[in-house]
Amino acid sequence: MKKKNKRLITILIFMTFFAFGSVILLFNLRENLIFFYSPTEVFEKQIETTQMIRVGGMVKNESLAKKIKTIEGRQLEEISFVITDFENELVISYIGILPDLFKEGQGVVVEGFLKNVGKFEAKTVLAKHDENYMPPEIKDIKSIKDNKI
Amino acid sequence: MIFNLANPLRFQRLTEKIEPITLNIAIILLLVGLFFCFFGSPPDYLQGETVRIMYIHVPCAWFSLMIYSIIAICSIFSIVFKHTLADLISRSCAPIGACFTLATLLSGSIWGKPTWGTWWVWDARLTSELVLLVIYLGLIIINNAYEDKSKADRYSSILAIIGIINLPIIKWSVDWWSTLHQPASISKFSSPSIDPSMLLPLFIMTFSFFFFFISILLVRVRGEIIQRKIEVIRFNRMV
Amino acid sequence: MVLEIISVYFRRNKRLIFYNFNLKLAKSQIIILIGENGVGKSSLFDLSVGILKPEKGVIKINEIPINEIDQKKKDLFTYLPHKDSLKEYLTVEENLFNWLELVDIKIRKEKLLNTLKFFKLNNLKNNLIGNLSQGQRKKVSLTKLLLSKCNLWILDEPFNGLDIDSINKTKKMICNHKENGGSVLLASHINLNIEGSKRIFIKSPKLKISNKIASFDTWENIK
Amino acid sequence: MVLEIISVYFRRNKRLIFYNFNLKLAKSQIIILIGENGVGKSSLFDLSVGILKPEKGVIKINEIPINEIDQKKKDLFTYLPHKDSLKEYLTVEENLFNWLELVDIKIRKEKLLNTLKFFKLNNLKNNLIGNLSQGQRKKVSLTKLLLSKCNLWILDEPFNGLDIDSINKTKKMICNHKENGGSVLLASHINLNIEGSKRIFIKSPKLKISNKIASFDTWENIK
Amino acid sequence: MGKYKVKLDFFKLVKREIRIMLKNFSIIYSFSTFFVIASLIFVFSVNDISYVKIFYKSIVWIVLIFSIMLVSENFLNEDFNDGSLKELQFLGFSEESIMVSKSIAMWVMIMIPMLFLVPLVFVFFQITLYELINLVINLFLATPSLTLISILSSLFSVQLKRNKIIQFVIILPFFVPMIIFTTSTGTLFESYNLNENQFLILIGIFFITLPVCLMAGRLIMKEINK
Amino acid sequence: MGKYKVKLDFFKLVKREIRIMLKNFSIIYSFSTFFVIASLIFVFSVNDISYVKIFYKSIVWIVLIFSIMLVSENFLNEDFNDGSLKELQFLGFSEESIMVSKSIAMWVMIMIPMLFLVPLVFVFFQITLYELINLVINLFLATPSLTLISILSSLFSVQLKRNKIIQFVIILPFFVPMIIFTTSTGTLFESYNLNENQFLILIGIFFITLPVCLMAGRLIMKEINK
Ligand code: HEM
Ligand SMILES: Nc1ncnc2c1ncn2[C@@H]1O[C@H](COP(=O)(O)OP(=O)(O)OP(=O)(O)O)[C@@H](O)[C@H]1O
Ligand SMILES: Nc1ncnc2c1ncn2[C@@H]1O[C@H](COP(=O)(O)OP(=O)(O)OP(=O)(O)O)[C@@H](O)[C@H]1O
Ligand SMILES: [Mg+2]
Ligand SMILES: [Mg+2]
Repeated sequence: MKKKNKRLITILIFMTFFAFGSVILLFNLRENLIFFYSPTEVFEKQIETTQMIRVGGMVKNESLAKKIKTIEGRQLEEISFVITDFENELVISYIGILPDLFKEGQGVVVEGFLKNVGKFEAKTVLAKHDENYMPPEIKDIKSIKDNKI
Repeated sequence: MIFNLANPLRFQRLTEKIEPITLNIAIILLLVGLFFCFFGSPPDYLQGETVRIMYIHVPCAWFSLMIYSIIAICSIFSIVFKHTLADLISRSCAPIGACFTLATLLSGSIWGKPTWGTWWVWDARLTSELVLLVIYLGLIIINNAYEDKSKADRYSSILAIIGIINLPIIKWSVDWWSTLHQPASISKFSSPSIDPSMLLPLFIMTFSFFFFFISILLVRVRGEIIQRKIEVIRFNRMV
Repeated sequence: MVLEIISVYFRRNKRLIFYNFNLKLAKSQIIILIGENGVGKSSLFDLSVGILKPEKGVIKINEIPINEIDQKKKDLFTYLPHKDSLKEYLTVEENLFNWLELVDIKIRKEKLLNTLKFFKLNNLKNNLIGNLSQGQRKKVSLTKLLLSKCNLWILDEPFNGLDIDSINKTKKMICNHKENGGSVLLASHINLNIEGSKRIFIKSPKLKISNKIASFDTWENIK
Repeated sequence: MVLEIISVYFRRNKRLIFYNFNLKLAKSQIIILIGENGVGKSSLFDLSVGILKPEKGVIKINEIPINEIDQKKKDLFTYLPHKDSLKEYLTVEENLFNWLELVDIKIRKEKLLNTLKFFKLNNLKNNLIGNLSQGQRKKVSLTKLLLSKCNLWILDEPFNGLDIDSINKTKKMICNHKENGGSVLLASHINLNIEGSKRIFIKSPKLKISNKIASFDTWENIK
Repeated sequence: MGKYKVKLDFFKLVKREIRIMLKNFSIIYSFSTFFVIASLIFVFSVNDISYVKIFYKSIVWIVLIFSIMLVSENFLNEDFNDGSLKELQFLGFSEESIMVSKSIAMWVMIMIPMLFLVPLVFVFFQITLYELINLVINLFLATPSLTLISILSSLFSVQLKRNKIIQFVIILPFFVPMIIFTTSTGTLFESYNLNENQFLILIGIFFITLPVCLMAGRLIMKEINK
Repeated sequence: MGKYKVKLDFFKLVKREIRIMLKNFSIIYSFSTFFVIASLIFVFSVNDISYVKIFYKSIVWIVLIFSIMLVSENFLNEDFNDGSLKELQFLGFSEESIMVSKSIAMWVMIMIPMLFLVPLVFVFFQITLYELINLVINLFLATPSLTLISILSSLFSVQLKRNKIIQFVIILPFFVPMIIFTTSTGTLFESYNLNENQFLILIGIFFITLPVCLMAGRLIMKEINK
């Protein structure tokens, strides 16, 4: 009987430990496990320019622009666009091939270096898409509806 | 009542009856499902044809989690009640689960290339899924490394129970932290954000996989039971 | 009763070892277990100290079931299993001091030296255990009995590897312990003449392999 | 002479073990070494097989000094030391096969099984050594004797941990070997009645501590 | 009084472990050498020191983990083989206290050489003092969990004599989160202020690993003598 | 004829070692998994595959050394503890052949999984084919010396436990030159042609370690049973 009580107490202590640990983790983990920052966070954090980071957000509508640049004698197409979290915006410049799913109004994650305030030089561009799946026809109907409203 | 059914011998007899039925269902569903996957469903408005990978990826991902949950529940059972059938089931489940996890990872990477633009990133969901695979591998290794099967069962149960921590992380990592992987489309509280025309093949495939899983599991468990029987007879043969 | 083993059922490695086994050890009694190799003597000791758990049945020490004993077990019995848990790279003295500290016995160095004299180990006290002969090593672990204050001694083949002189000394030690009200449970293959000791022959249970062998979970199907 | 130990001087760990020790083992002879624990029986065996080197003196097997033997020693003797060199994670069968290969004996599986029957180990053949009882384990290493084809057996306490039945079997085995012209050198603390065996009592050499103790390098100063 | 006794018992075990450890000096030795050599390998293999500087944390951690595993192997195996583990159990020490005492002893044994090794890291990787302090605090907070996990893992493999590597396979996935938290943040914000957030995470991890490892260890230890 | 017999004996020993090793086949399996996970740890901690690429050699080497150390410890300690080493000696196998057979067995045990792992390295770290071939040849040439050295060092540690005569034998540092040669040269001249110079150095090292290790091993083994 007594021994059983002892075990019960140990298990209870263990449970509290576990709960305590989980609470600590849940409150502190967000920062560390995050895959990318939003533009707002980038502005708040004051990240050094030598630091490779990832920034994610929506590609702002009608912000995509391309221009030809000459680097080391080769003609390369520099792509620039703006990503936004609807509070802050960040201008991204990128040389390379965009993923197929890259579209204005869609999510994107870019990886690279912060050049100066509001400017970002991307090394990689990853498309991030949302959880909606539908056939094109329905999409059209939906967007028509949205437009009406 | 449950323990009555859980008698290995009775279980074996039951499985002999069930197994052909489940296998047939699985095959029929698979054929129908494959038709719907490739011909009977529309392309996505954004991804186009690549969306069809979903019909493999998502069921595999669900089963990788579900099978682990089964193993975990059986492990708790085997630790608390020391029931042999629970051991047999978790032992038989581990390789199947590992296969599903591997399939998830592979199909995910294959899908990731056209959609995200990369095979692999270290975001929370993908990493934790990879950890799941490693845990599965650990379970398999333990199950085979010890000569003494009952010891192996005990140890792998312990490992499986520790590994439970990983499950909620896989499941909700997309909600807790910002990840590249998309948040839940179907398994969420509001209505699914996938069009019904795409949901249909997904569900057919899911059920097909489910029945496949059940029939493979039954075969494996039966094999295990027979093996143990042989062992008992071998060990108890008198001089 | 100092030790009671009541209708114990036990399997090891799927092999049947004990089928409804009973044993009682009273105060001031010596029980010598005798049996074939592999019949389960050492397993019985492990069961009695609670390292192994029987599948059925109860084991009581001082009338308390072993798995409900609350106080430290080290005050109840001294068990010398086959593996003597001596560290080869520590000296005799260090090993014994380590053990003494574990079982909460405080002793002065001179006392220990005196005790070591019983088995003529006193001038080996600074030798590493790894450099002792088999018999000397066995004597070191038997010295633990001289130091312990427990009532119940459980000894697994304590005479193995000892020379005749030391066997007699050990016998005397055991008899003394009995005289002082202690109880001893030991296994031995050597024909011992310890007065007042009770010998118990253990036989391995015969088993009928029924057709129902498959349901190996229940005892009913085994016998 | 099968084994000859001629005026051997040996110290171990700075302790004097043998001072001018002599021993002769003829063909068809059994010698049982008896002596206190730590007197040096096991050391003598190690000396005879050439693992330890005497400081002075010669050891000959079949008239050849041990350190000049050219052919493989495994054909000359079978030595069962205290540590039985069985791997705990291998089965009985695997362990024996490993040993057989080392000593260059080719045997069919059925033959091995038959041999295992002698000690009733046949249904343990697939058990891991680590899961055997002490006595069973000892029997496994004794089975090596049944398989070996050597003339000279050197056995360090072969009866330790065996039950009475097996002790008798082992005795018979040793007698048989002698009958067939083999020689056996063994150490045992158990009082054995093996006919035609010679017992040798080993005593530890007394040492006179002279004033010149400092120069303990020369044997002359010790005694 | 009961509590007082439990405490005493516990210290006794720790003392025993440390006493035995200190005799078996080769463990500390092999730990330190492995650590130094492994770090050296990194430094030498990359001719550009600036790269090494970026990764010094990962390097230190990985090397640490490996060496901890090397040591823990030793710790439990021996006790199992010579019957000491069994003795501790039948003397009535609870499995939890055995686990904890072993990991405390191991922790001490690892921290002592670490004190000498950390300045070495300082010189090797040419990091700043702040980074060093950060690293030391991190080590201090993370090693308890690491030792617990590694002791648990060697418990798993104690009966598998030759297949020692199995323990890594079993347990490395549990190290993975530790490593992510201890190393990756550092590379994300290489700021000059101490990173309390990270410390809190390590403490949180410790509070989770402690009960989990103890419970699992208890279960395994109960099984080990069967 | 005598020579022929010696050869046979020697193969027998190697076979014995490998058989014992392979008994638990999962060791190869675990080894491979271990390798993968250990590399993954690097990836985890560095968070960026392009950086990990810089270190692929160091990673491979560290994992290799670590596993060799782990395995060799086992290889000798166990044989010593259960008396097998003594048995081999009194059966008349020469100390050299014991050493060499053990290291060959170990080498095989390490090389077999390596063969499967090397393509993985190729994919994992995205190295070029030339680098890969270079790495493989390096591994091939360096591991014999490594296994010899590690077996010698575990012989020392066995001896150390028995009598504390040789307290501070520094054997592991012998690894260092090996590593420096194998890892640093590769990155110093990251050329696309195979690096014969380096290979020659490795072969040279092997011809030095072989006699040194065998002689030292013989001496220690003679001493070990005293
Ligand atoms: C290697 C890469 C990937 C891994 C390891 C992975 C893993 C997973 C896992 C474990 C789940 C199950 C989550 C749950 O049950 O809630 C899941 C669900 C899903 N994944 Fe992936 N995934 C990967 C790549 C992708 C990609 C590239 C896409 C699409 C662009 C994708 C789309 C989905 C969808 C739609 C679901 C269903 C979500 C729901 O449950 O509603 N995954 N994935
Ligand atoms: N490895 C060793 N190193 C140093 N000294 C040793 C070693 N082994 C034994 N000794 C010492 O050598 C002496 C002889 O030991 P040995 O093992 O030969 O005795 P024994 O006659 O076999 O005794 P027992 O009957 O106990 O087996 C003992 O005093 C012992 O302390
Ligand atoms: N660790 C183990 N795992 C599985 N089975 C074991 C283990 N140890 C012993 N056994 C088996 O249990 C049975 C009883 O062993 P035990 O050691 O109790 O015998 P014993 O009576 O002490 O024999 P001995 O006289 O040889 O010491 C034996 O048949 C043995 O094969
Ligand atoms: Mg026994
Ligand atoms: Mg002896």
